[in-house]
Amino acid sequence: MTSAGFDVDRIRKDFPFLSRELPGGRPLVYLDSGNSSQKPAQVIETMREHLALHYGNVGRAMHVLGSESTEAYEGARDKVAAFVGAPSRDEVIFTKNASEALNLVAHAFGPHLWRGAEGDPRFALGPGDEIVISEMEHHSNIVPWQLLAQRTGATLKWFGVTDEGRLDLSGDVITERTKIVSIAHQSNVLGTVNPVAEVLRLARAAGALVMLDASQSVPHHPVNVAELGVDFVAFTGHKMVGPSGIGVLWGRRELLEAMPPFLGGGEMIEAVWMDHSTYAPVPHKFEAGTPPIVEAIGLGAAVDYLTEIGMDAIEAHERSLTAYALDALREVPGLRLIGPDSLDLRGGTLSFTLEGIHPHDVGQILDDSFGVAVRVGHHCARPLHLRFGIPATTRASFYLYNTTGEIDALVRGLHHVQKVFA
Amino acid sequence: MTSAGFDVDRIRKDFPFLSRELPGGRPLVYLDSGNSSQKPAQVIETMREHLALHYGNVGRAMHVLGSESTEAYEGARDKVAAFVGAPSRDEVIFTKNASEALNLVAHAFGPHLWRGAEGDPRFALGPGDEIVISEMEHHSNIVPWQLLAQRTGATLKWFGVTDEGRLDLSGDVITERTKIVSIAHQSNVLGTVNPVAEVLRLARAAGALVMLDASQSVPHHPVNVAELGVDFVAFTGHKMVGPSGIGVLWGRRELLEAMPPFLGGGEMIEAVWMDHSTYAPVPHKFEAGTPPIVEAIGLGAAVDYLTEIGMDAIEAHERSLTAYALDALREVPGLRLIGPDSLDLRGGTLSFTLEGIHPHDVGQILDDSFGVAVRVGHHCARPLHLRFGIPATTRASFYLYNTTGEIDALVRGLHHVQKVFA
Amino acid sequence: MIGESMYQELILEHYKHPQGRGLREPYDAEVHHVNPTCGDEITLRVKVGDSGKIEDVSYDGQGCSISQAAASVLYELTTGSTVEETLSVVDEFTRLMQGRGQVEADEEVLGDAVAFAGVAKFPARVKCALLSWMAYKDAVVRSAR
Amino acid sequence: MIGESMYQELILEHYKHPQGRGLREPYDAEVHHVNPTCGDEITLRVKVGDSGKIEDVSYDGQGCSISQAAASVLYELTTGSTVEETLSVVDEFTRLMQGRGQVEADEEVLGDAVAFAGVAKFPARVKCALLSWMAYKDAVVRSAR
Ligand SMILES: Cc1ncc(COP(=O)(O)O)c(C=O)c1O
Ligand SMILES: Cc1ncc(COP(=O)(O)O)c(C=O)c1O
Repeated sequence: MTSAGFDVDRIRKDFPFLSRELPGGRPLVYLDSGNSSQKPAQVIETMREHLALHYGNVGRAMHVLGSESTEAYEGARDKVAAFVGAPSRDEVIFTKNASEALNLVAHAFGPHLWRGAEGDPRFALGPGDEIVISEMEHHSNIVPWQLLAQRTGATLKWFGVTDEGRLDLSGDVITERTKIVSIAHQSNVLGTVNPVAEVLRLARAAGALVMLDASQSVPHHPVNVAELGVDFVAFTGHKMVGPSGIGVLWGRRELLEAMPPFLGGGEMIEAVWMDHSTYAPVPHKFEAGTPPIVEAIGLGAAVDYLTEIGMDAIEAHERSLTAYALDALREVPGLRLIGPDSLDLRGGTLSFTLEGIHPHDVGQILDDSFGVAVRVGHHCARPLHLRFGIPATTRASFYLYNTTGEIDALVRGLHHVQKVFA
Repeated sequence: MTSAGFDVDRIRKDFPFLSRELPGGRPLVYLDSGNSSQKPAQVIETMREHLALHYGNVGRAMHVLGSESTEAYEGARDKVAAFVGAPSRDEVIFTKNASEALNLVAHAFGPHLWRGAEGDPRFALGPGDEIVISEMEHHSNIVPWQLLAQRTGATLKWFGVTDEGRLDLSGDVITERTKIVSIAHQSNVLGTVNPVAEVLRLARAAGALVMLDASQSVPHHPVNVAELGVDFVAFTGHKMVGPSGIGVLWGRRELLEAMPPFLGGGEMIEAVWMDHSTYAPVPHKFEAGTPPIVEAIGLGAAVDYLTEIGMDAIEAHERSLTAYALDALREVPGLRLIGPDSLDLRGGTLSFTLEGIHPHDVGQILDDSFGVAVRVGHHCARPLHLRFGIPATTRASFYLYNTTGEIDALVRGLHHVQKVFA
Repeated sequence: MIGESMYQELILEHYKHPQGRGLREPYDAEVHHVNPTCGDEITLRVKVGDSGKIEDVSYDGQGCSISQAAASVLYELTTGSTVEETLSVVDEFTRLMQGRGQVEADEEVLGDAVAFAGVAKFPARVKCALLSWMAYKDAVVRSAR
Repeated sequence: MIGESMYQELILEHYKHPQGRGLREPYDAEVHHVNPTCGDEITLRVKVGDSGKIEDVSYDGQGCSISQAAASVLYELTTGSTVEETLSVVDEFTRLMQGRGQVEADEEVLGDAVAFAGVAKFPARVKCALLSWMAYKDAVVRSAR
């Protein structure tokens, strides 16, 4: 118990994977939720039941199953909108993951918009225009913008990262030519929570739009998109006790309406002729084809689950785990933490190196001998690792179902790793 | 029983939705599989078990759960590749649906390719170049090409449809300037199976690439992509007793390798620097971000299920249902079939109008009073309906779990509809 | 639909015997609305009297029984009421239709139009029901110019 | 991994006491291979004798224990064999590594290298194991030019 009403033992009963035993009767210690989270029975059962008894295609069907699916799918949109404080449910667009959400926004920019009368100048992008990201981004918030720069001739720029693992906002990275700034709300390697208000101020002064990659924040903190004041927010179901195959783009309605469509196809249209089409209002304009129906419904159940426990309580629990882990890891000889070593503005993601031992070996031995699942490598943030002059790190990341006992297991494991390779 | 070894009663036991009773003890008669199919317990249980006990992120994780997920996910790729006769498993790309697969290929074309040295001339598209589709396409095989034409200034052209609902290949629609031809393998409205070999011959003579929208053929017939000889094939999991949220693009390896990436992000890269990236080999180059893991695994189970029953047997069963239905519908006064009225080169999809009664009313009364689920409207093929001068049709579509008794229920329902609105 | 039929007797009644159908003179404004997704269309005219009361709503069009019956009910509910009163009925009807079956209908305000409550669960049909009502709202706005 | 450790005693042995490590003269070809996803790298030289037998494989590099041990095992398996023989070992090793744990290792051909069978289940580690072997194949091809 780490905060009033939060009972980790009760929560752990909801997660079937914890009932697994590894050979030798070892328990499974899952410290890789930053990569993808586990799912509670409530989510799994909601999906199973829908698939078995209530499945039909959404929107277009006019029969019992079709209307049950549509109700559940659109109901999930309501839940997600409420969960992140979206001013309107129609601002919630279902994608297949956070990466698609980021690509969707990147594809709204381009020179082709200058052609049509419908082009909104905020999305016009060409040579001389600038896109700003940061050195701590996940590849999914780097590559879409690189591709956009290649398509349009625009320039990609970025904020650096300090030795402490903080965003370095010094220098004039954002200029009058900046059209879009896209940064992580919380780093998936450092755990750093970025100062959104400050970035927003700089961007607004330059007249640029702001996108937040909230893949690592929405699962772990109460997040209110309206209070944040940004223009776009991307996050992903599989990291927030929801299923794979579902992500979310939230955007200001007025901007979503001004954007050209991205994927074309069924459901995103109003009317189609052979030579032209008109498009459905948001959110459907951005949901081409049969959407991830059961996945959205599963995400709705995930949001219900998290809400019932309370995001404040989850945040507090993870905070106490992080404090415990920071203390414990400090005791491991040769361990170098990459990222803030205090609780200040950071989440429960701890990346580190062990002197003389390759992270691949650390991760594999932890798994092999202790059933401790961590992630090793560059965690889809290679530029950040280059910045710190290391090819890879070992990362432990926590979620609501983790315990201090599991952090003890990690530390025991690390000592063993050091013995194996001594 | 409609063919040796095919036992529809046994098959029906696999589908939990058939256990549902509508108010008044009426059975649910599902004749809307062309829209989306129902799922057998085998698929649902595979997904449930994976979500509960074996879930982890794929590719990047090096622990028990990660490797179990990766094995199952990549195993699903093997199954799908074998199911459609792909020469290589690496030619199978998982998307979120057929629409994404079609958009992915459309986005490979463009003028931006002329800039870089890496641009392959087969994908260079600009003013004067031509894209060819047909008037019987689903919106998902129309709008992506309209958007491509808008982005590039290329011209969109199309084959017409004959009064009998056949592709009209007369005229010189394909020319030397045609770069890509994309048509449906089987129409989702008419049921027509198109003459792929002939289209291919015309396209090859012009040096154009050929894409097949096989969303309505792969679920219902044995399909072998190598034998078809085309370049790209799109299909979708939810129409082939698989889950929502998963689709497939198959493409010739050599072409997939020549194409630029589409969505950017984690997993589709080889190495990332802030200012440029190199990309992973296919198929991963086209799978940005966390893929629909459990959905792919569910599709693998669906493919196993269909394979065990046998696609030949399924095709034969549907053929006999179609013969029965064609006969039965002929007896309904005022019914006009839109599409081929013989069994020749057609699948089990029957669209029709009832004189003086709007299809919306037909569909709703069938559902209301008889629990018969059909689809009404333009079925995401508005241009085809414009071609026949009608705003909408009622469509019954069959699958392996349907029976002649259910077709009798449809016909009884249609008589009732005519009474209600008499 | 389970339990409650979308095709209330009342809807079929209005469909088979539409009230106020046909285009009439005089009128203050005429609009033409189309539902591009299903091809339903309506031409609708309004005549507002000096007292601020709706004197006539006349219309013609084609579509399914829901869209036809909705126009007929609209005619009955609007004629003889003040513009303001009718607009609050339109608002309530819109709220009901867009409530995805989660919204309780206010019978006081809606009268016969509550018969459409079952339609709200079918997003594809909501537009059918709303076609004439949106056209009416549009026409009233234009008539005031 | 369940049941069977990836870190076979033999792998750790090779990692801690690598065989043939270090760059030596003479050589016919030298290659430098990098695994961009994890930063592992290797420089590798081959010397082919007049008899068509591999006289020396020398190497240096950095990376995880799997990549280091794989280079050491490669050295042991190749030196003294004919080019042809070694290439068939490389092929078999590649087949095993890319088999996603579904492929049965041929101990006759692979010798000590079967210890890497457990690696095949981890796509991310397969490249570690293959790095030196691919470098070797490349170097042999170049030496023949
Ligand atoms: C012929 C055809 N093409 C494409 C699609 C689109 O498939 P999806 O909705 O899975 O993207 C469908 C089904 O909706 C279809 O019938
Ligand atoms: C910060 C961040 N951004 C984006 C992503 C991409 O999310 P997805 O894989 O769901 O597309 C991730 C996780 O992988 C992440 O941690």
